Amino acid sequence: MTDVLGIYNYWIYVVLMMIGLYGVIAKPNLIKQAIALGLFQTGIFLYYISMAVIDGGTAPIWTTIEDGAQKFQGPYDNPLPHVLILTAIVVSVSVLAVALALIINIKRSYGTIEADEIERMDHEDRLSEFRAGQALDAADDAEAHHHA
Amino acid sequence: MLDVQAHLPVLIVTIPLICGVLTIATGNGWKPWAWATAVTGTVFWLALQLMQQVLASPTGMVSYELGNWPRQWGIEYRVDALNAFILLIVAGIGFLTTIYAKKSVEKEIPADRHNFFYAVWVLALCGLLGITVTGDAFNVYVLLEISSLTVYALIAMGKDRNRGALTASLRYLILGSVGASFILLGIGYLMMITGTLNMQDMHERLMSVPGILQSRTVLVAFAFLLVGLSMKMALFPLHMWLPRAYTYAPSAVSALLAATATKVGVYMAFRFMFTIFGVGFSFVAMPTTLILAACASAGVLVTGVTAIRQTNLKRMLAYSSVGQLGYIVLGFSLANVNGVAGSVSHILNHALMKGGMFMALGAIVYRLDRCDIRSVRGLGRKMPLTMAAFTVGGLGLIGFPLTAGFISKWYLVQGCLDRPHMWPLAGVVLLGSLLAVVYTWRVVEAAYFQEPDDDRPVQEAPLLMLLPMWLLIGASIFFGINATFTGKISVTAAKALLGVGQ
Amino acid sequence: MTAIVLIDTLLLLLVTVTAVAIIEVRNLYASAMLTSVYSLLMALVWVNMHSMDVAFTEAAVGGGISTILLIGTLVHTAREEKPRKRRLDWKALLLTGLCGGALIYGTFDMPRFGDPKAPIHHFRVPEMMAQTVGFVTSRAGKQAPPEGFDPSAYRSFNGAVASVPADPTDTAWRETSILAQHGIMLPKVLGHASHPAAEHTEAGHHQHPPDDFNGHVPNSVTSLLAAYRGYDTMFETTVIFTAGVSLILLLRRPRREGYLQRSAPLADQAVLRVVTKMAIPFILLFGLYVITHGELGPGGGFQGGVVVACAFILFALIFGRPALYRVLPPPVCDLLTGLGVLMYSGTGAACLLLGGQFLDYSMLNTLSPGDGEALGMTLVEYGVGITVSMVMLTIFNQLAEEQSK
Amino acid sequence: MQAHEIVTTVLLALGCVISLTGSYGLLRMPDFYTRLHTAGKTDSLAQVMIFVGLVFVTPDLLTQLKLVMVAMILMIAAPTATHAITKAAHLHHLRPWTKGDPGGEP
Repeated sequence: MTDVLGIYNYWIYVVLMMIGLYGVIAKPNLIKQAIALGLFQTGIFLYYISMAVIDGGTAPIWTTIEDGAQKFQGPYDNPLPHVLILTAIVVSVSVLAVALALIINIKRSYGTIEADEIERMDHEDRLSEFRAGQALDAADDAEAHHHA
Repeated sequence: MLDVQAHLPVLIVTIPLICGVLTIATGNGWKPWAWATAVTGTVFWLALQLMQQVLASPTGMVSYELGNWPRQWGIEYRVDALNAFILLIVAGIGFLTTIYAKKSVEKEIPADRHNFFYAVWVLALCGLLGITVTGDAFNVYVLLEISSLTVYALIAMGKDRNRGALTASLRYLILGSVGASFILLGIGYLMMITGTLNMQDMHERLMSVPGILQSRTVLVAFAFLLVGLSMKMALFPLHMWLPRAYTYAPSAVSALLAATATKVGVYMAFRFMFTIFGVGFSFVAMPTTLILAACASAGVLVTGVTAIRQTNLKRMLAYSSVGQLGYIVLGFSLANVNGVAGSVSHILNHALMKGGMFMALGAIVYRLDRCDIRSVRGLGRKMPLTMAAFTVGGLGLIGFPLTAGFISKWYLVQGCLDRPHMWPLAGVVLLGSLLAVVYTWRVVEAAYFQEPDDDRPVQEAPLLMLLPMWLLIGASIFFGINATFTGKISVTAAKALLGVGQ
Repeated sequence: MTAIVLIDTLLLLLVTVTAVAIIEVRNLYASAMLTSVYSLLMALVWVNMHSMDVAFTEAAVGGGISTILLIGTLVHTAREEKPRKRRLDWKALLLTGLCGGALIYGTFDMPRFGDPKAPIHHFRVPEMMAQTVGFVTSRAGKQAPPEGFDPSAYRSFNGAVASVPADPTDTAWRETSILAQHGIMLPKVLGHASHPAAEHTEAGHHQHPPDDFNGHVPNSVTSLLAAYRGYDTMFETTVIFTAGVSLILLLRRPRREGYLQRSAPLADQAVLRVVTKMAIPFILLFGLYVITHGELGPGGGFQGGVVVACAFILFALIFGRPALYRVLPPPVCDLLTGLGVLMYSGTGAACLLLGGQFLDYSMLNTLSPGDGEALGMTLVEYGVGITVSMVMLTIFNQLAEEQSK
Repeated sequence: MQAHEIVTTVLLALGCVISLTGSYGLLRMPDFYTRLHTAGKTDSLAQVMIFVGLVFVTPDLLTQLKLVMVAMILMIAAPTATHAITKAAHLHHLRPWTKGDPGGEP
């Protein structure tokens, strides 16, 4: 029982991450993808914070000051992963903000935020570019033929 | 007052950081550009100084402990021949593309936000430089995110010319974030098992604690780092984001990215695989050589064929970049001196050639507003200098003798032959060159042997574009004729990475 | 089997259910609100794992700002996902399954949850903390330890090290540590030459005072964040700054169109107006408190900055953005975003100019280096606070500008 | 068990029960307004009870003060939020449920 629970945190983080990853891959809605990316990253945060826990530990803040002396009531949880994750949370919200800005721009110029529709429109853009070139090529050929 | 020499590694990152932030206060017009040029110029000078310092140092490396904390506790900057070399490339290309950017940015970016654009531009360089100097695994992740976020924004700035820039940027954002998260996860697994974040310290731990290298945790960490890094450096088949991003980004941004961003990704792979895990684990205990060589060769061939089919020249060069990256990866996957040296020198050579070629395309876009294969017809006479630069760059991609590309491919082929049973890879290198001949020839043919569609007079590109373009192309010829410097540095770096005696 | 594991188990089950709901629910507003719920649950998980600073950040960022940003985006993109026939993507499921399987495979060789023998608990961090745990202070500054005080026992951390000698170059303590008695190999046994601090001194660097930060910084998360890994945090601030600038680049409308479009939609709601007027000073005060007291308890520049930004956002929501722009014109806001980063990097540069390494705060006060370090960390936290609050506000403004087109 | 602990237990238990009824109401009520009614009312009361209950078992004065302040802020913030939400619904012409509409009967 203890063994299973001892590693449970590490498993649940994998589950959370994979739920996020599934959303990123499988959901065609761009906002859903952005949200799922957030879930995916939170999974990693859970892993890091789980790493910091120590049996019977408390928050790594040296508690009260008594008679001018700080009192230590360790063991304390490891503060290093907390620091790293603070940084990572900031990064993830920055990424989210930029993603949302891009999505708004996409909505402005495509009129939709569904990846498959956008993909189709992009494809049409490229196809029309390609066809225009082809038509010009054909015209050139005809002209060359005419001259000959 | 300030001893610049003693603080070079940190100045090279913090100067662009501070000055990049200050860029938003420079107002409008030419001022942000002039400021950015001055900053990147200073950084280039610092990179040169640092290179000299590293070469002169008896230990072959320079270490800087930030905040004066012992390196095992705080963050360390550690520069050896390899970093100094990559720094020099990034700083140099950054400087030249900044000069180049003036004209194309004036044309492609709304005038009221040039200060913000250059701020992001300089910060992107800051992030790339930071990744290259740091010796701390988590610091790599933070800086990676700075460089990625700025690059997403820069790519999206092509939105006014083609809306595809937005989807390209978002796709890169999602793939890039997943890749970066994998890297973060890999670092987390490593930290869990080693208890430290300093790369050197991690390596010592991995080498000294019995049984640690056989643990499943280290294995998974390695796998996830490998996948994450491959996404970041656009190794085939994880390159999906790259062609679009390069195609739709503003011209100056394409030139900057093609020459620096993926190169820094490769550098990270060097650091993680050689410095942290060590050659013994990465390439002997794991089937990494096989996996990477297979991906790289497939990449060289598939993207070569795809590049031939493209009508948009920027997209063609983008696919070619994935292929060239295949050469770089192929080189270091061999894990012998010649292969790694070829890989390191190809980082420089490809940066020079691709940077120059993207600049040439940018000049064409600047004059003609498009860059498909039809638009270059007859341009050989109308824009002789630009097209000549493009052609010489193309020769470099092929690996024509007397160009820099020849030198690195020479090393690569030798590396393939040095490794038993790996000689077919030499064939891949040669076949890739053949494909490069085809796609370069299409452009050359159109430019020099076909009549233009119309007789509209076209001016040669402005001097501010030609100058950096030809500096890059000129350098690629110079390093093709005189390979002493690059050869020496890349062999030194390769030996240091492989842990072989000097 | 401790309480932490039990509560943890339950909370994480809830979190998982919420995550599935976020992905599967079709209404995007519901998804955004569930994201907020998810973040709050996550914050509880962090608290349960004693990670107060992270919990605070998660609550402020995930529960607060990101929800505002998401809803701000949803207002002018889409309300619902497009309905589709096939709900389950097998290929994605297979890929994620493989990926997850690999990750779980990697956990088998890990130390169990909360294992005090895990390398991370006894390798570098305890050494570092043995230095951070400062000497006694009073308001007057550094003081001699009280009578009969044993510094070696005092500086032990986590029981990992029974006693650390005052002299950092003495490494004999490794053999006598509690961990050694548990049969855990310490670096020395593994052939490591010496204690990092000693190695550091041998390399010609000066030592930081053993009573680091002069006891001003009981929150060791802050001391790690702003001092040991201060360089990371500087770039974290830069990341935020970059996000703000990117949003300006991507979303700001050309200046000729002007900033002001629509007056406040909610200003005529008496209840809201009154409560907002009452609440804003308190929110601001709380935000400033969090920024300035980051070294004493949970919180710091980032969390406080977000709270301050929330006060401004509330103001803009109720009284309209024109009113906000009168209080804080966009150009000023832009410059302030940069100011925070400059304050941070400027502190680093000042240390450099005073003759130390970059971000070596002890240079700021040569008489009492510990106080100098505390001062540097405070300055840096203010910098983070300024940048974060202004960037969050900028992001909100840009998203809202789009909305009132 | 001492007197203040008994007080705390009673208050916490009451708070939890009220919270639960609120949640049940949220599921049971027929339309938006009535649901918000149960959620808003019970939440502010339940939360205040829990906070006040905690005050009695907290050792130091500073934390007690903080708890009281949080409770007071909640007393103001929760009803305002409920008000804002209902007002928004009203402004968007969401019609309240009346007897005879579908969804009313259990």
